[in-house]
Amino acid sequence: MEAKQYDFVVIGAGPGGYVAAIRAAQLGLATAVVEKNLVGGVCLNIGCIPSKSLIHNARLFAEGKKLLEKCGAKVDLGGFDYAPAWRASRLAADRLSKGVSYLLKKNSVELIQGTATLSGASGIDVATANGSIQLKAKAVLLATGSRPRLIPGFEFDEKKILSSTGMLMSEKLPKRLFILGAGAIGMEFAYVMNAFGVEVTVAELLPRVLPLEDEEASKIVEKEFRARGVVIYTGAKASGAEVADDHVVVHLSDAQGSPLEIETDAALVSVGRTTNIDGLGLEKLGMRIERGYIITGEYHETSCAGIYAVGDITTYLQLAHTASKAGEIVAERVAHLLKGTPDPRDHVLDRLHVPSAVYCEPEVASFGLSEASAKEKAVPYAVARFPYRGNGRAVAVEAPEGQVKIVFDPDTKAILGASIVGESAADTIHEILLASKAELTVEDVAELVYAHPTVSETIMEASKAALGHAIHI
Amino acid sequence: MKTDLAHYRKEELMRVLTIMQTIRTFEEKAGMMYGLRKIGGFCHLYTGQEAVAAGAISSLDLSKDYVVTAYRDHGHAIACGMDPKKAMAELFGKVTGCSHGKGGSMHLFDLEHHFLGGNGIVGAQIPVAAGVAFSQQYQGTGGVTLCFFGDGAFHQGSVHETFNLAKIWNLPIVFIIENNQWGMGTNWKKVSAVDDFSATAGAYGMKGYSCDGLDVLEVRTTIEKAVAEARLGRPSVVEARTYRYKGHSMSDPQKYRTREEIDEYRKRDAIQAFVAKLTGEKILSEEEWKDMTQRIGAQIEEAVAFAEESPEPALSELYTDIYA
Amino acid sequence: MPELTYREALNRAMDEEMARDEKVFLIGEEVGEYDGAYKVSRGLLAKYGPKRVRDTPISELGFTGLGVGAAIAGLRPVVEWMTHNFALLAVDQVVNNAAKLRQMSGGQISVPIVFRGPNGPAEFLAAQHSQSLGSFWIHVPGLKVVAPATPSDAYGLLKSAIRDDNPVVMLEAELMYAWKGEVSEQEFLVPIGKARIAREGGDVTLITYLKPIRMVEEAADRLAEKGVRAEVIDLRSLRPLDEGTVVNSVRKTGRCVVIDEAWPMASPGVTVAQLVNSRCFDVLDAPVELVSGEDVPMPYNHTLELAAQPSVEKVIAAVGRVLYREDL
Amino acid sequence: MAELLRMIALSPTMSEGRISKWKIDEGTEFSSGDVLCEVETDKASMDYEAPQSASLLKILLQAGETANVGDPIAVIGQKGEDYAPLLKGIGPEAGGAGKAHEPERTAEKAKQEPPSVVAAQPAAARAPQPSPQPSPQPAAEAAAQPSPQPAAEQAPRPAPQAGAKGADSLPRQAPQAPARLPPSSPLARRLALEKGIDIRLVPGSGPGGRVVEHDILEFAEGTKSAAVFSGAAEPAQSAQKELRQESSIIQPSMKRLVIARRLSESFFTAPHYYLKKKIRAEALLALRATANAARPAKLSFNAFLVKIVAEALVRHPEINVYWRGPGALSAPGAAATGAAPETAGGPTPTSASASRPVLEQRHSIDIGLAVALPDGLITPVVRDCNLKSVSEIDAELVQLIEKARAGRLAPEEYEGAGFTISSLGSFGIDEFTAIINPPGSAILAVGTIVKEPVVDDRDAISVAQTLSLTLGCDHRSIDGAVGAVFLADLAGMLENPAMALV
Repeated sequence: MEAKQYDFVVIGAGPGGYVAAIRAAQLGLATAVVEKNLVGGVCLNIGCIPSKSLIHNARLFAEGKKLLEKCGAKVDLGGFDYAPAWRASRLAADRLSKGVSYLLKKNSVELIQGTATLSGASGIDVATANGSIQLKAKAVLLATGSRPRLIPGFEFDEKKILSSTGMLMSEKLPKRLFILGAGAIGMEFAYVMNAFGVEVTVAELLPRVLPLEDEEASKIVEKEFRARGVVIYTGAKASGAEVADDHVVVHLSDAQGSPLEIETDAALVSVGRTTNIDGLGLEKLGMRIERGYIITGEYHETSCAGIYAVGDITTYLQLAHTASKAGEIVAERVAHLLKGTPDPRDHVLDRLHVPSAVYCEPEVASFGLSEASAKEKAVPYAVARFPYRGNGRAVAVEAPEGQVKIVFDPDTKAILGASIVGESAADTIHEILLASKAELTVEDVAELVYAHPTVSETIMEASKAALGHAIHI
Repeated sequence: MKTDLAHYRKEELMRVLTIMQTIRTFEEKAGMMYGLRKIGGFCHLYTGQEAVAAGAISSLDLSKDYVVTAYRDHGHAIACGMDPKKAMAELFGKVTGCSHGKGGSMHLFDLEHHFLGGNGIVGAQIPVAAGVAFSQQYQGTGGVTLCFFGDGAFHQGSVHETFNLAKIWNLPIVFIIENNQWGMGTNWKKVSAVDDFSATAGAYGMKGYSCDGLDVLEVRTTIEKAVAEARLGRPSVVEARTYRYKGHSMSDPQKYRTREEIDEYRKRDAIQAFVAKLTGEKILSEEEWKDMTQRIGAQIEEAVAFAEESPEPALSELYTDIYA
Repeated sequence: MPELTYREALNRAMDEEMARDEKVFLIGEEVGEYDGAYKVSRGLLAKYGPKRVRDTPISELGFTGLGVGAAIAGLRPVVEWMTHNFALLAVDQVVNNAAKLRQMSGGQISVPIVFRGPNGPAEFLAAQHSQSLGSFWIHVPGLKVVAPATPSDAYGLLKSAIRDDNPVVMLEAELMYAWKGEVSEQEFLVPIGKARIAREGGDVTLITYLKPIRMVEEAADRLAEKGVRAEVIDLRSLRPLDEGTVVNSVRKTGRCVVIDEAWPMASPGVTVAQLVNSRCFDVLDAPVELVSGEDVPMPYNHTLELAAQPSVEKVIAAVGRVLYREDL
Repeated sequence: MAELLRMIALSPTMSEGRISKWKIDEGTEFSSGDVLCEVETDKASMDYEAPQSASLLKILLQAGETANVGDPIAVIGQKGEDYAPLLKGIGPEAGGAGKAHEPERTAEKAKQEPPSVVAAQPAAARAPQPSPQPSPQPAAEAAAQPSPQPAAEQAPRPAPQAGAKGADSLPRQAPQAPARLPPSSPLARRLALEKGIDIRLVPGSGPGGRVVEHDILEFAEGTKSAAVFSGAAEPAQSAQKELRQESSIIQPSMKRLVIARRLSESFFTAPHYYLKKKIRAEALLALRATANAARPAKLSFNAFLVKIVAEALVRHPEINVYWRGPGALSAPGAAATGAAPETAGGPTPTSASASRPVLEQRHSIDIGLAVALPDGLITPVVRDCNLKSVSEIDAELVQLIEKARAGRLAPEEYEGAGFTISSLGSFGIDEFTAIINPPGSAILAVGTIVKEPVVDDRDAISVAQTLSLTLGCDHRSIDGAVGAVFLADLAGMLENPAMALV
């Protein structure tokens, strides 16, 4: 069969792939995207989007209940059913996935449902429901993403031992839930489940929850979670789980090494993610891969010329927005090479200016250098903090737990990084991110007039604190 | 030295023949690809000399033995077991090549198969090979190193220095001089003080062997003997008299020798002779030989297709693989 | 801290590394029975035996190449060249093999080897034995080149070199072997690629490596008497070069004199000068001055021999030129 | 396994070859290495050796025909094989015609249609930044150039280091008279830029007159002036060689340049008109004498003059104004003839003056008094003269003038006069006109006091001490009649100082 010729073939229609495909099509490239599963990838279907829906409803539920009780109402949870909240999350995912399909179509990106294997520098074999087809491309983008990591002793059955996918797809709440891994995913589910009244136990191997975030932020989150009744073991090693008919027993050893047995109804394993690179034929192409991650150079090109990679399969942070940005850059680069459109030379994905966020309550968001990494790299730095307690808005909305922490250069006052924990952290992080990217200093931020009362004022106050003259503390 | 075919099992004979024919087919294809400009630079073909690499290397235990050679290295690489795909891709300069396209024809390496290259400076690999043997001795691996070089390299000072070192430390090494009779465009007789290189071994207290490099079994039995000695700490020198059919490299117009001379040697072609012997002894049938050539032909075609379809190295590869 | 000679420091480094790792061995002319032509390997043969301290015939090409072969086949050779002058016989093995095998094999092969020996002029040794040849080695990507100027650095850099998975060429100097200096009793490494600020100052940066360090420090003392505070940088590693330390210093002082025993063309000194020109252009108040060996083969006569080398006076005069001070 | 035999490159530079002769016929078996045909290349006639053993099944390119490297010239394979499928797409003209249909095997095809993004780009365009660019010119070509003069010496050097100001002022359009920067160190250029010093004015003390760091520092401190060093830089013997010189160039000082620029700006943008009035000075002189009678230190004439002008200004605020044009160079309060008030980036227009002119009404009476110094003019300012006594004004003037002579006036001491008095009386000048000193709208030029015959009210001629006043006004802010009323009032008060009290 004659191979179909394209300028640009994208493998994987997640946030990296579909953005790249649309951008490429906008730039006039004949583009196809190959997807073996659902358009939109993990983020839209079994990740960020449905989980945000659940978090939203969980928050309404918990806060509504709290308010009613505070105002003396007797709250009877009889007849409570999780299913409508769950259906809302599926509806959101479904809607957005359809939206992406529509966008692909609108931009004349050909969507090919099937599993792709690279047969050479420019050939792609796709196994579809109707047999195998061959594609030819002048450039290829790998954006195949990742899946939950499996660890021995906790093999997913998606009934009692769940991955994040299984968790998102289950229509019913367990009575008790054990969560292995207190990273962003684990803590978000811990929040949702706790809010809906599930008895939650979290175990983390490292000495603190959210180990990738700032240490102080971890502490605040951990304290809040404990206050809500979540049981947390840090420094805990899990050795395995025994699955019985109606329960699961998880074997742990705590920070002191004493063995623990935890009986639960279901266990969620969220200990990181594994890259989806098997079966793509990469070894045969001589591609540089280290510890499962594809090594990329300028413009996200792999060691194989003309083959690019973005997203979770690369060494960048595993975040939807990094993948999307990198995908855009690749599309622009390929269009530049093939069509002479402007080179995205200035659109680099600057690792220091990528925000990450955890959407539990309180929210956590950060970017750039943390205090720990500044210390480790021996970068001259100073730290300024401002607690939410000193912020009128935060107090008014009963969210006084939180803080803004800015890492800055003591000489130039340049902003090196920031970490926010508390109300609206994932939104407010962007103003200080923008300031840092635009090379504004804490002095500039401190000088800005902020609307009062807003949570954003915490950033201004932290900047003033950096200069030694915060007002409200 | 006449060798009894009965000495070897059929599978072993077929293995040796397969190596020879694979090298031949690979080299013929490489020549074509060079003509089609798929391969650039210096490309030294091994056509005509297959019996030496095949006979010598097939006698090794490559779980512990090593092979080191010069720039006419395709044959040795294949004899050591390098995948022809990786070799061809390297010739094409592709990222899938054994050296990610950074070595090219002269610098094939395959650490997994104990093939340590692929050296482009005449005679420079000789002390390196002694070092590999030194390491084998030092670590007590029981391994032997085969060091291949040509009649041209023999006149380098490194030969003297290394012969001496090999003997004073009794390194487990066999030096194999592939005398293809032409050092680039210079006939060996014109530049050599001896008419048998193996004669020089005696001057270093080593044993010297000479064998007909066009007779694969003679090469094989000679090297077997030399390797066995080397394992006991007795290095030796072997001259295998052979002939190359093609120019020194692909850009050689070969004005220095006559077509008649080449044709004369082609009549004594090592592969044809071996096939004739095997068929004569009823070890190999016409049918089997045809199957083998077809199978190898297809394999090399596949190698070319693989090389053709493989990606170029990205520019970022410029800075990799230089420092550990 | 105990004082060791440069020679003893090198010896201690090799001794410790050989004790630590069976794969480390020393090979070269006179390294065993003779205890080393300059006694650097004193006692090692007795301690480790002839298998690991290997006397060679006078075959620089042969034993250098043999070292390379041993390195690619799993050992960690320390190859002693009686001097770098003789290593010219082995340049092919260092340049074409040691530096290239990793890249030519697409990263399959590593070449963990150290080549070391005295380099540069001593006294009364005439043209063939007085050459500073760092230029030859720094030119070659794939090699690392170190040049310790103190016993402590000699110890720490040699240990780092032996543990490095790349070929490392180490420059020493005959006249330095007897230099004394403090070396911590505690085991330590000096990282390759990191320069040492031998003295801080704000008026002019003096950059050097290896033996001239003492002469440069003397010049700095004399300059201090005249109110000039010179910063002295001892490069320690020539490849990779610690660009940051050099650039930061010159950005501070705006003036730079490079002192290098090697001949002036294509030398470590001009490489550093070029680095300063390209990275510090906007802060320079005067062109970078190079005080190099004179561009002549070394004569035997002592007066001429001294005149052919950098000296305190030459350094001070160069500093005068970059400071526009005729009184220096 | 039949296959196409293709034209190969038989020399490194061959791109096409012509078959001069087939050595074997169709149907013939051949062995690897046999000569199949002779090919004429760009260099010579070469043998085309069989790459492998097979049979010649079909000749596609006949003797005499030419094919590109990569084009099929024959079909080879085992006897009796069906090779028809191989010929599909190869035109009747055989040979060369086949090439366009053969997917990406031929060199030609590879050139036309890159299989991947890589080949689509010339190597140079994709070069990574860290690698130094190889010289684009082949060495041989470069060597063939007879004039290896470095380009830098031929072209006038653009001088980005001199900053926007310096670069703009260089006549880049006029190569016949290139205004070259003096040799200077990069550090010196950067410092000059930072300090707003035109490096061309700084004499260099380095080799070949190179301007170096300490030259800039000294220049900025004012301890090094152009005059001193322009003399020093020129060797004495050159003066002897040329006894008579038509003219010589003196590099003006920074202060001189500022004076020149600001006064030109004032004179050429503000429409000046002049009003003259001669007054009698006896009463004023008598007043001064009376006041000084009991004082050890004498009050100066100027102090009285300033005080009375101040009083006149209090009565005529319409004179104490400034016409601030769009993009006016002077920031509020900036001096006219101060020494180098500019900063590196050049003066910044205020927001008020950004688009249209405005009239600034001043509410303080700040009077400048022009003082001549050897290297230029400076105008120390006495602030709030209306609130100060004559003796206070005098004390202040003494101090300011002393500082001015020592070159130690601070900008706030010479910037921002709303009205200026310039007196050349001490030089015996009768009368003169002066140029308005922004940010003022008027300047009073005061001549010397002379004795002259006057006709009094009773038509009697007597000897009187007179003084000529010339008021220069900016017509944009002060109309003639307004100026006239002011001058008349001022004259009245000077002739009869008592009037100033009522």
